[in-house]
Amino acid sequence: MTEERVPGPLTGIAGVAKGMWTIFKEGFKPKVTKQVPEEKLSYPERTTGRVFLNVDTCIGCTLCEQICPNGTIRMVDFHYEKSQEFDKKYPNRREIYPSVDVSICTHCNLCEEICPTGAITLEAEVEEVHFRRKNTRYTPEQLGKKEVELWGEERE
Amino acid sequence: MISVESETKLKSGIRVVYVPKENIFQYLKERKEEGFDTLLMITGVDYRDHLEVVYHLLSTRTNERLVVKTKTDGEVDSVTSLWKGANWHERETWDLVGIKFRNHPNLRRILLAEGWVGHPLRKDYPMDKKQYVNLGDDGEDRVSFDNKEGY
Amino acid sequence: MEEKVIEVNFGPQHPSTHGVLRIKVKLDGEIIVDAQPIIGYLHRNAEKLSEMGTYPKALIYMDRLDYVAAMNMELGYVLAVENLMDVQVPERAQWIRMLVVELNRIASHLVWLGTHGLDMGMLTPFFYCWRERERILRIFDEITGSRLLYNYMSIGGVYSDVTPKALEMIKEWESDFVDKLNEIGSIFQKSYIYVARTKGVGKLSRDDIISYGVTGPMQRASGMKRDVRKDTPYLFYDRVNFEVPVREEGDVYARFLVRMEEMRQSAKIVSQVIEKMPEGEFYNKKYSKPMLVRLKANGESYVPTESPKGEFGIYIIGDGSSIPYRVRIRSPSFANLSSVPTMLKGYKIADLTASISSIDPVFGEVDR
Amino acid sequence: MTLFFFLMSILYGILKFLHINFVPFTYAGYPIGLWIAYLIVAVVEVLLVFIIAMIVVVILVYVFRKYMADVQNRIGPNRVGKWGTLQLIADVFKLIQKQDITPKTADRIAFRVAPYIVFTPVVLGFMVIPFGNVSILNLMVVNFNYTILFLVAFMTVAPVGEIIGGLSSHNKFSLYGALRSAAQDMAYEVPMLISLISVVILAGSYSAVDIVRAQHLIPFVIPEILGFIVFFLAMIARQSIPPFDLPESGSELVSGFSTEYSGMRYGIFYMANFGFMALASFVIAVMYFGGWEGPVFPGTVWLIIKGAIFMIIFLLVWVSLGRVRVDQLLNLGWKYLLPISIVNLLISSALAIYLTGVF
Repeated sequence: MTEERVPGPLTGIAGVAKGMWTIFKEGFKPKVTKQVPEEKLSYPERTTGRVFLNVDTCIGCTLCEQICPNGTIRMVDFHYEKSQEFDKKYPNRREIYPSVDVSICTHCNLCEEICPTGAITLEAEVEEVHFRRKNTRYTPEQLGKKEVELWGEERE
Repeated sequence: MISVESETKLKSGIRVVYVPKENIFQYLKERKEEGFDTLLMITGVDYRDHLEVVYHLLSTRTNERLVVKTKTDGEVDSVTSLWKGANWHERETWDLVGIKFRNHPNLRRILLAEGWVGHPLRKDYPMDKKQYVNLGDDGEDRVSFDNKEGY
Repeated sequence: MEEKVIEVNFGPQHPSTHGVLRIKVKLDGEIIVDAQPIIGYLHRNAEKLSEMGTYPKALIYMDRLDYVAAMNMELGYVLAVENLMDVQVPERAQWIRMLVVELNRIASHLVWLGTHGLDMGMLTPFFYCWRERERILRIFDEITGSRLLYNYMSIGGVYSDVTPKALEMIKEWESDFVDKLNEIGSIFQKSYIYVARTKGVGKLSRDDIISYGVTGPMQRASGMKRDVRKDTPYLFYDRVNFEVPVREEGDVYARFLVRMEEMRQSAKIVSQVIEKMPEGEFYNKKYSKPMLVRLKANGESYVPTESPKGEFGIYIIGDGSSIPYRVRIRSPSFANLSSVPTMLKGYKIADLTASISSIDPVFGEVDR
Repeated sequence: MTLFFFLMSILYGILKFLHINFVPFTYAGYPIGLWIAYLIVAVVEVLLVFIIAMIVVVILVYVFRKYMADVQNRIGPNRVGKWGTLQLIADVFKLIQKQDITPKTADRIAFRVAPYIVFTPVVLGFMVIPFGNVSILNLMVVNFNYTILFLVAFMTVAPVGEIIGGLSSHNKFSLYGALRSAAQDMAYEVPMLISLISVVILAGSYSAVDIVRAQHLIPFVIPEILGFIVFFLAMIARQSIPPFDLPESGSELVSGFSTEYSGMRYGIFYMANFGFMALASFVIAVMYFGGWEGPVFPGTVWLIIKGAIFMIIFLLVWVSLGRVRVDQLLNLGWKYLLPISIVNLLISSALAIYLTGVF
């Protein structure tokens, strides 16, 4: 570690001026913030946003419900006609699928980690604000859709 | 020289000694003089039939670590006269596990509100009973089971 | 003349209490006669919550302890659990862990530097610190998918590999980070106003440090060369080359210098890690997918790690089931904050904010 | 005096209306009609200067926010109006809409009056700034021989308002803010006055116009460099901006003397602060940098340029420096600024004597 020299009064006052100069120069540098609603931030592919469910490949194993730390995921009875091909490969005889309360989801990624068929994924969908409490619990069907498809551009 | 009851090791290789609860203060004092000068934490564990107080010691000179355990029924001597830092740790242990420390200068709850019922880290703590806290006019916390009297 | 002392409550709603600290201060004019910190306003009992779920579930509560350095908290937990379960971690995973932990240490110290500046009345360096931190958060976003609370480390490795793009970002970041840091630091360090405010303020002697169990940068600023990374190396800290900064004074200025130097050393570690990181698995396959809910452990473990605030460790007891029997968090800020009465007595009100911010308390960790 | 003229003219109007002609048509040897004409001119000028002061404040707040955003690599306000120019107007409307809370335990009258005591002197200060050298409309409302005394008197009134506001709030933080404000005023006002006196000695007059004219050849900053430094620091302390923002000191005393204020009353404190910043810049320009003196451009432009430079310097100081401790400020004031200002006084006295000997 280099020995730091402690400024005395005179060098210190020069230091005050130097600090002001540093800050003054920053005034001519480009801005780093963005104008948010117009310029959107870019989200990396891996962003753990909202939970998405591929109903076709879900086998209703309840592992995601078991791993979920705070009860965000709950299995619900849900009837869904799978196509022949998927039904053979990913049978869901009990007809239970996960539903997700997005308002308490912590985006911890554990459900995606544990899902044996890769049906649950967390994708870069981050705008999940709701004005009504009842809308926050997503049914398995809603979990397959994007926010814009579900609620439109302007949500209630 | 206080003898230890038994000796084991943590999985991470730290020495663990069990000391009778009557001798815990003397034992820790000897260890402090021996070189275990830092008290990292005090904690309590509820084993349903008995409580254990666990002291984590560290020697800043030799880098040795030592875990001292004592079985107790809920009361043990305070070590605040040895380490000032023990004050808060003992208060927290009293607060959450419910182990009383004799001769502690200020044994009040530290994390929860004063007047809280029960000690949350006990295994028999009722999880379904909600308690509500509010601030009284005198600046002290009030605790009640009625959700109208607090948050 | 009895009524000379005024009692003032600093906080919990106060601009410079870093969250929800409340200090009952007895003041004689501008001079502090007595200061008693009151904590617990952010208490969630993470220990009890951890005892209610399986081993992987507890990780999200660890994230929320020291939320500005969540990686360090996760690391402390996974090391303890892996030690308990005798999990073998692939080499690459360990290097990745070192990388993210050191990056997060820098991010945490940058938060400290900015808020410390605000407490000293400097408005502008705060934004520069945030600007630099933002770049680190972008890197984390690229690696883990989250910006603040990651849930990245799993038992047996990490959840996702470092992408080439992330490595590029890190290389670009480290090319000018130290210069920018020095520039920000010079605004503080060379200014006589700052030095006059912090020299000789909030002093803690060696004896106080040991007696209170204070660790981390505060300990090093009081002349004790202790760093868990050097003393009992975990991960591969014995394979990288870095120094432990030490100052003798034990005041706020010394803590500032120590933290600044720590950031530079961490940047040095990051560049070494990138060079030395081998190819390979980032995850122990044995502990993948369905095993995650069936992890069982028996015994006791405590693995000390060096978090940005000091020695962090989880004392964990398993009873053979898949739920931890007892989780005790040794949080450095808790012990550091308990030294406040000694640190403040006899100083002025203005020194209160300087001293408190020099502890760098994060209340998620203090109140748990 | 204005009030007296005003009453006189009303009385005159009433009597004229009643066709009572026994009042004298002259006052002090001039016809009443002339007095009324003067009165109207004076009222118009006062209003004009008030409006100018307000405009300066509005511009200054906007520039402050934009400049602060610039040095902090941010965008700054840009939603209300083009480039966010109307942001302050929006803020003022927001403040007006807010509930005006007076704490239950506060001293009601003192609490309500305090913001105006702070704000009024700032506007009054603008009355004696010579904005230009046009002989009739020099934009100087009152031009009499003791303008500097007037200015100093009003500058020192404002801290009284801060102290009243702090004491009447019945809040410990406000109390500390008020106490600090009092201590701070003591510390900087004496050096400030002494350094002003040196300027007066050098110029040989208390009049601002005369002081500007005396700087025709050489601005006073050159012979009075020490006095300028003292005055500049005192002005920073008077505005209570960092590094001397002890009465407010955001991170220690929440908001100091204005902790309990909300709504427009807080807004008035805020505007007074910026108003004083503008006033202080103009005063420095007048005292030490030759006011309207300058080639090519008209005098008003020069004064505004000089004032603007100082405003930017103040803003830069504000955004970039940390806060000193209260004992350090008192040390600075009593141990350094006071001796420096006295030395400066001696220098300028000697200089004045020497110059009178020469000419």
